[in-house]
Amino acid sequence: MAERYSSFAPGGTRWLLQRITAVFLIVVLAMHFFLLHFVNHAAEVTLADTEARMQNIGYFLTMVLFLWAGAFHGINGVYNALVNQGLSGTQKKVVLAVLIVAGVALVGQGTYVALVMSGMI
Amino acid sequence: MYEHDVIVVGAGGAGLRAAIAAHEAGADTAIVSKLHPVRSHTGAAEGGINAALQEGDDWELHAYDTMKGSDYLGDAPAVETLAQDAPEDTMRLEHWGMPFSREEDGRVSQRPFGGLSYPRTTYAGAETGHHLLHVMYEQVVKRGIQVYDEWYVMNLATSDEPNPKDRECHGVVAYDVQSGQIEGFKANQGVILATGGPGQAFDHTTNAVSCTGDGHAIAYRAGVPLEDMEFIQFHPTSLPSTGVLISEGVRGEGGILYNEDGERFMFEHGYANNAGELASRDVVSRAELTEVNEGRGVNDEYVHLDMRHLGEERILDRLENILHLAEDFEGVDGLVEPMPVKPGQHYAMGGIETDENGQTCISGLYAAGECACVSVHGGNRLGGNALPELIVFGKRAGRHAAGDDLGEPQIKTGYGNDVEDETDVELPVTPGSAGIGTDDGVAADGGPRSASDARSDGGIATDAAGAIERAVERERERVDRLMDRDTGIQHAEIRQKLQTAMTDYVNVFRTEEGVKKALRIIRECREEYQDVYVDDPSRTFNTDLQQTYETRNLIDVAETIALGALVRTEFRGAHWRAEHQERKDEEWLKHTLISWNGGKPDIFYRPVILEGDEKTYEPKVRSY
Amino acid sequence: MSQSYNRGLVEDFSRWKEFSAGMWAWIFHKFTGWMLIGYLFTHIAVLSTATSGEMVEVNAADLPNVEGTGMTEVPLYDATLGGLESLLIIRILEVGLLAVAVFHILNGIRLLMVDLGIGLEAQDKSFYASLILTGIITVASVPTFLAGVGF
Amino acid sequence: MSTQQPEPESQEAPTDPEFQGAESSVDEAERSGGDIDQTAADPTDLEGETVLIKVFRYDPEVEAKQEPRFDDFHVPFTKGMTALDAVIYARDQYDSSLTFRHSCRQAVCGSDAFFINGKQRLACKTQIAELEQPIRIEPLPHQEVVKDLVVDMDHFYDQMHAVEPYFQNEETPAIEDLEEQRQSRENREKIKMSTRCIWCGACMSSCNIAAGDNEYLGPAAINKAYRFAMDDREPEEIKEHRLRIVEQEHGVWRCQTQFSCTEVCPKDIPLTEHIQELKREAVKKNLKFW
Ligand SMILES: Cc1cc2nc3c(=O)[nH]c(=O)nc-3n(C[C@H](O)[C@H](O)[C@H](O)COP(=O)(O)OP(=O)(O)OC[C@H]3O[C@@H](n4cnc5c(N)ncnc54)[C@H](O)[C@@H]3O)c2cc1C
Ligand code: HEM
Ligand code: SF4
Ligand code: F3S
Ligand code: FES
Repeated sequence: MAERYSSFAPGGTRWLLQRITAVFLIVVLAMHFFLLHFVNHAAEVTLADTEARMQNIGYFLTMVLFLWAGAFHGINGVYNALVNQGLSGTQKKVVLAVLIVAGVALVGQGTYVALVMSGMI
Repeated sequence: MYEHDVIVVGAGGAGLRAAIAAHEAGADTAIVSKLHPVRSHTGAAEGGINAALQEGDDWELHAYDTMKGSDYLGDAPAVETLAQDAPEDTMRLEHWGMPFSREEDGRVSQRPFGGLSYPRTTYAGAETGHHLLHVMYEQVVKRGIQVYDEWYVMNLATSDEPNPKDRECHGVVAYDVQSGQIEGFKANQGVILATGGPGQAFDHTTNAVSCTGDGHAIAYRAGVPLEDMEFIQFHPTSLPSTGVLISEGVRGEGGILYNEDGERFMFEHGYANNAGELASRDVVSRAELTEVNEGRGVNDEYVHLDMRHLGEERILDRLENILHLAEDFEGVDGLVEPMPVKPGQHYAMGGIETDENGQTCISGLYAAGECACVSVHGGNRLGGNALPELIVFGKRAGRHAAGDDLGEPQIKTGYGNDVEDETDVELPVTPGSAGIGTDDGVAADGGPRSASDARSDGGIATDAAGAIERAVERERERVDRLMDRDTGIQHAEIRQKLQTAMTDYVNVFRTEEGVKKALRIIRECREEYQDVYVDDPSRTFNTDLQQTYETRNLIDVAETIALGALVRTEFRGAHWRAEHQERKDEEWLKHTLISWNGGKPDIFYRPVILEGDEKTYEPKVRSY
Repeated sequence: MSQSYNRGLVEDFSRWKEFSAGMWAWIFHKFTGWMLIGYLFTHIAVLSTATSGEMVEVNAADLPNVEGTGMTEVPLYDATLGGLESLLIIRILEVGLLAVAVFHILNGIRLLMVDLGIGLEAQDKSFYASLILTGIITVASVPTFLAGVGF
Repeated sequence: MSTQQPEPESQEAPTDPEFQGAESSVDEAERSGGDIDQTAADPTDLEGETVLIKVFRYDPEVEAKQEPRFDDFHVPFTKGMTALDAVIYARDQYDSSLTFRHSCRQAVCGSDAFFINGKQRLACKTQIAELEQPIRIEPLPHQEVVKDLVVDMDHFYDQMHAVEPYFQNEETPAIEDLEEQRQSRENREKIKMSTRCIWCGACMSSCNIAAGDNEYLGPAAINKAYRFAMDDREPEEIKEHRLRIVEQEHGVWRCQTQFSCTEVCPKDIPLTEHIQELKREAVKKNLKFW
């Protein structure tokens, strides 16, 4: 089966993506925490500030990527955890479907919020 | 009933090799083993495999060394076959992926070993046997050979002719340890016994708990003679509490033996003024025991092996695994204290009499490995010669059983014209079957004739299925009897008594009186065994039942060892007799054979074959 | 087949006392991972208030992110965030979240190292180090997090 | 054979903690006093004392044992005594129905991995003196118990066989050209640890992933695959084939680097390291084709 040689076995792709997103998340999550709790105290955040930050395209993109990466990483993690505990068959399919729907909702809503904040819509 | 062409009993090195060979020769082959194959005791072998592989070495030298090591009690055709085939079969292992230790240039390493004129011991770290066993099991998995693991073989199913040489082996009876179910296994072409050593006949042995001489005993009771059973190798350095082997490497590196008074007795008491600790195994074993017997042993039991002076660095570099062994199995730290050691039973040179094709005198019955005696080791086995025996003769037995033509064997088997009868030895007790029936009440396989034996024609059953059915029935009855009884004696007590007697009297030192005492105790054990019962009422994984069977086998095997030790009135190889301190070539260049003979052991002799293909091996003084 | 006995999952959880470092690391990483993804959902939900465009009237004194005093009109977003931030419990939860995130990051780094085959022999030590560091960072951040909440 | 499963919940546990050994130990100790060396030169704290072992008992056919219970045995301590010696003593002196696998007594046959004081260990390699008392001896967790300390190993063997655990090269050459294959020392060194596995199953029993996902190959089988995949004597295509086996869904990716396998392995095989290396190899191989 030559074609199989050109792509990852499913387990492997997700495994690698989990690591890649993790590396990205380390950096961004640390930055995120630092920025919103130590530089700007979370307690003092207002829509105006947020919108101001979001208007910076670099920051905006980082945050959106942060969201996507985090969502993939988290949801894939949860899925793995469940499968590792012996989920199989229909159960597994249902869980996968639910997680995908939740993930898409999360990413969709999050991206929409970000777009609003940045004033793009 | 299960049916295959070839049935191999035992899955150690010999059994696995036999199964592979039979399978390759086209036979439908199955392995029946009381242990899962990788649990077999071949895995414990450390040192290596002798094979003349390199240029400059020669199989003839290997044959010569082996013959000399055997103290001229090896049969030349067998010895030469071993030396000739070992290189090829060792290379075969290499091609099956065995992780041999390597030289800089990537070739397999070879090291020197006791009694060898050339460094020809091929090895894989200090775990040669482990790798050999696993590599061969892997090949069995690859070939899809059927393995019935944790099936205990209880007996053979043979025909019943009065003369064992006319009998035919049709299969075996085994019981599934996990479920307790007893079944017949029909072998259309042959049964190969590869059940390993009988070390458990002694209470201090380097052998596994499963080395109970089952194959010896069932072949013996079926009428095959056991050969040279008196030749037992004792290893001088085993740990006292478990019998775990401390390799010769410690002494090789400079380890020193001390007695309780801190004397370096090998020199100070003159046991070996030149070689000292490095004298041959039997010499050192005898020296240690003399020290203990004369009251200079530590705790009256063992001596000390000290390697502390070698320094931590050297020890960690070359003898690291010894530190682990001493720590794990004796609770002793070899870096800060000397290690306790004493001689332990290690190897049985004798066994089921076979020819160089592995065949016994019963047609369709083969034996290979430590349970067989071809004989290559004669009076004393050289280190590193057992593993090649497994692969060389395992393979030959497998091929022959599967129908390959290996030529006419030169070694004769069974009682025949060429044997010498000498039954004038005075025995302290009548050996052989006790209670269970009289002489003619014992069937060919040693069991009592039972109701299910009765055949309408009153004659001999020749049909295979019938023979197996009868054998199965007999074992079912025996098991029922053992399980139904709920008072009497338990096997553990008998086994303990037997083992102690063997270690006390048929050990490194043998005196006429001692061996006779042992025979008397063995007799007692046999009689006590009449009342044995199995306490565990369950059919599930009943190891109590299995061990009760094994103990019976040990009694038979121990008896042959003691009988052999009594009749051989000379000092040859590992067999030392107080009253007879020299090798007597005129009288004793012959094998001791003991056959069950319907419950009454019969002792006879067959001359050693010293004529090889091209040369004759002249007995010389064995000195190194 | 003879019958056999399945001791089931009892083993897994009644034996927690016997778990070793790697096991605890695995359990904590799982736990913190789930917390984080759970938080991410909540977080987006809260941030969604930014999209409503609605204005609400609040008492500026109650909210830490609104300057001045008395009743003012602020975006719903500010009101929600400020409202939440004024609660001690939320502040404490935030410290918890930090702890969770820090542990997940540190152990995550440890796991990434393991994936790369680095420092496998020290895997238990690196786990303990992650725990201790998490503790230190968490404690050190308490003042920042609790600043300005109504003591 | 009957196939009904015992139902632990619905039965009352016959509580008989001080079973047999407790009383019988007195006269047994006397009976065996003669051949037990109580006066060793180097006495440890335990010398001359008895140790208490609590052994898991279960037998589907014996009524009192259908519901698992623990039996107490008092075993006279001798220097160097291992956990295996202790259960052998208990069996031979007190209760011959006590069932467990064992053979070599020297950590090469891999039959006697038990759960001793909460850890998977080889009984023959475990010194009694180093354990806290009372010593709890149970069958390996996460495996079906057949009887007492005997567990069903079939699943373990299946997983081992699933990775094609045998050397694969071109057809074995004919006798005449049985030239040895060369292998560098470095390469042998690389696979050395992985070849030491004795199939004891301790690692598999300790892994929570293997417990949850029955199809997970498990550390021992993956290590076996490693042993071959890293052996230079096998051709490159075979190595790829081997990676393909371990990178399946229930292969290496399942491992969550819990390390318990590495910790319990009596042969000190760095299992986690081998698994991780295979993950990286699999990723590398796949990346090449992108
Ligand atoms: C500690 C030690 C170190 C050694 N080192 C070396 C060395 O360095 N070099 C060397 O050449 N030799 C060495 N030897 C000797 C060599 O290892 C053995 O002689 C050899 O391994 C025996 O192999 P085998 O196949 O005959 O039997 P085993 O490996 O003992 O196998 C016996 C098989 O028979 C089965 N079996 C037994 N009874 C029954 C039954 N009733 N029903 C069903 N199955 C049964 C068992 O399950 C087992 O599978 C050493 C021996 C020991 C003890
Ligand atoms: C900040 C840096 C982060 C790093 C370094 C990191 C690292 C990792 C790694 C390596 C794993 C895989 C564990 C395994 O497969 O064995 C993992 C799992 C997981 N991560 Fe993260 N992660 C980070 C951030 C996050 C964030 C922000 C979230 C939440 C959105 C998250 C949620 C999860 C979840 C749910 C799992 C699965 C846990 C499980 O197996 O049950 N992680 N993380
Ligand atoms: S890897 Fe170690 S623990 Fe696992 S089966 Fe092999 S020897 Fe036992
Ligand atoms: S315990 Fe299991 S999770 Fe991985 S490191 Fe070992 S296989
Ligand atoms: S008895 Fe063989 S490994 Fe313990």
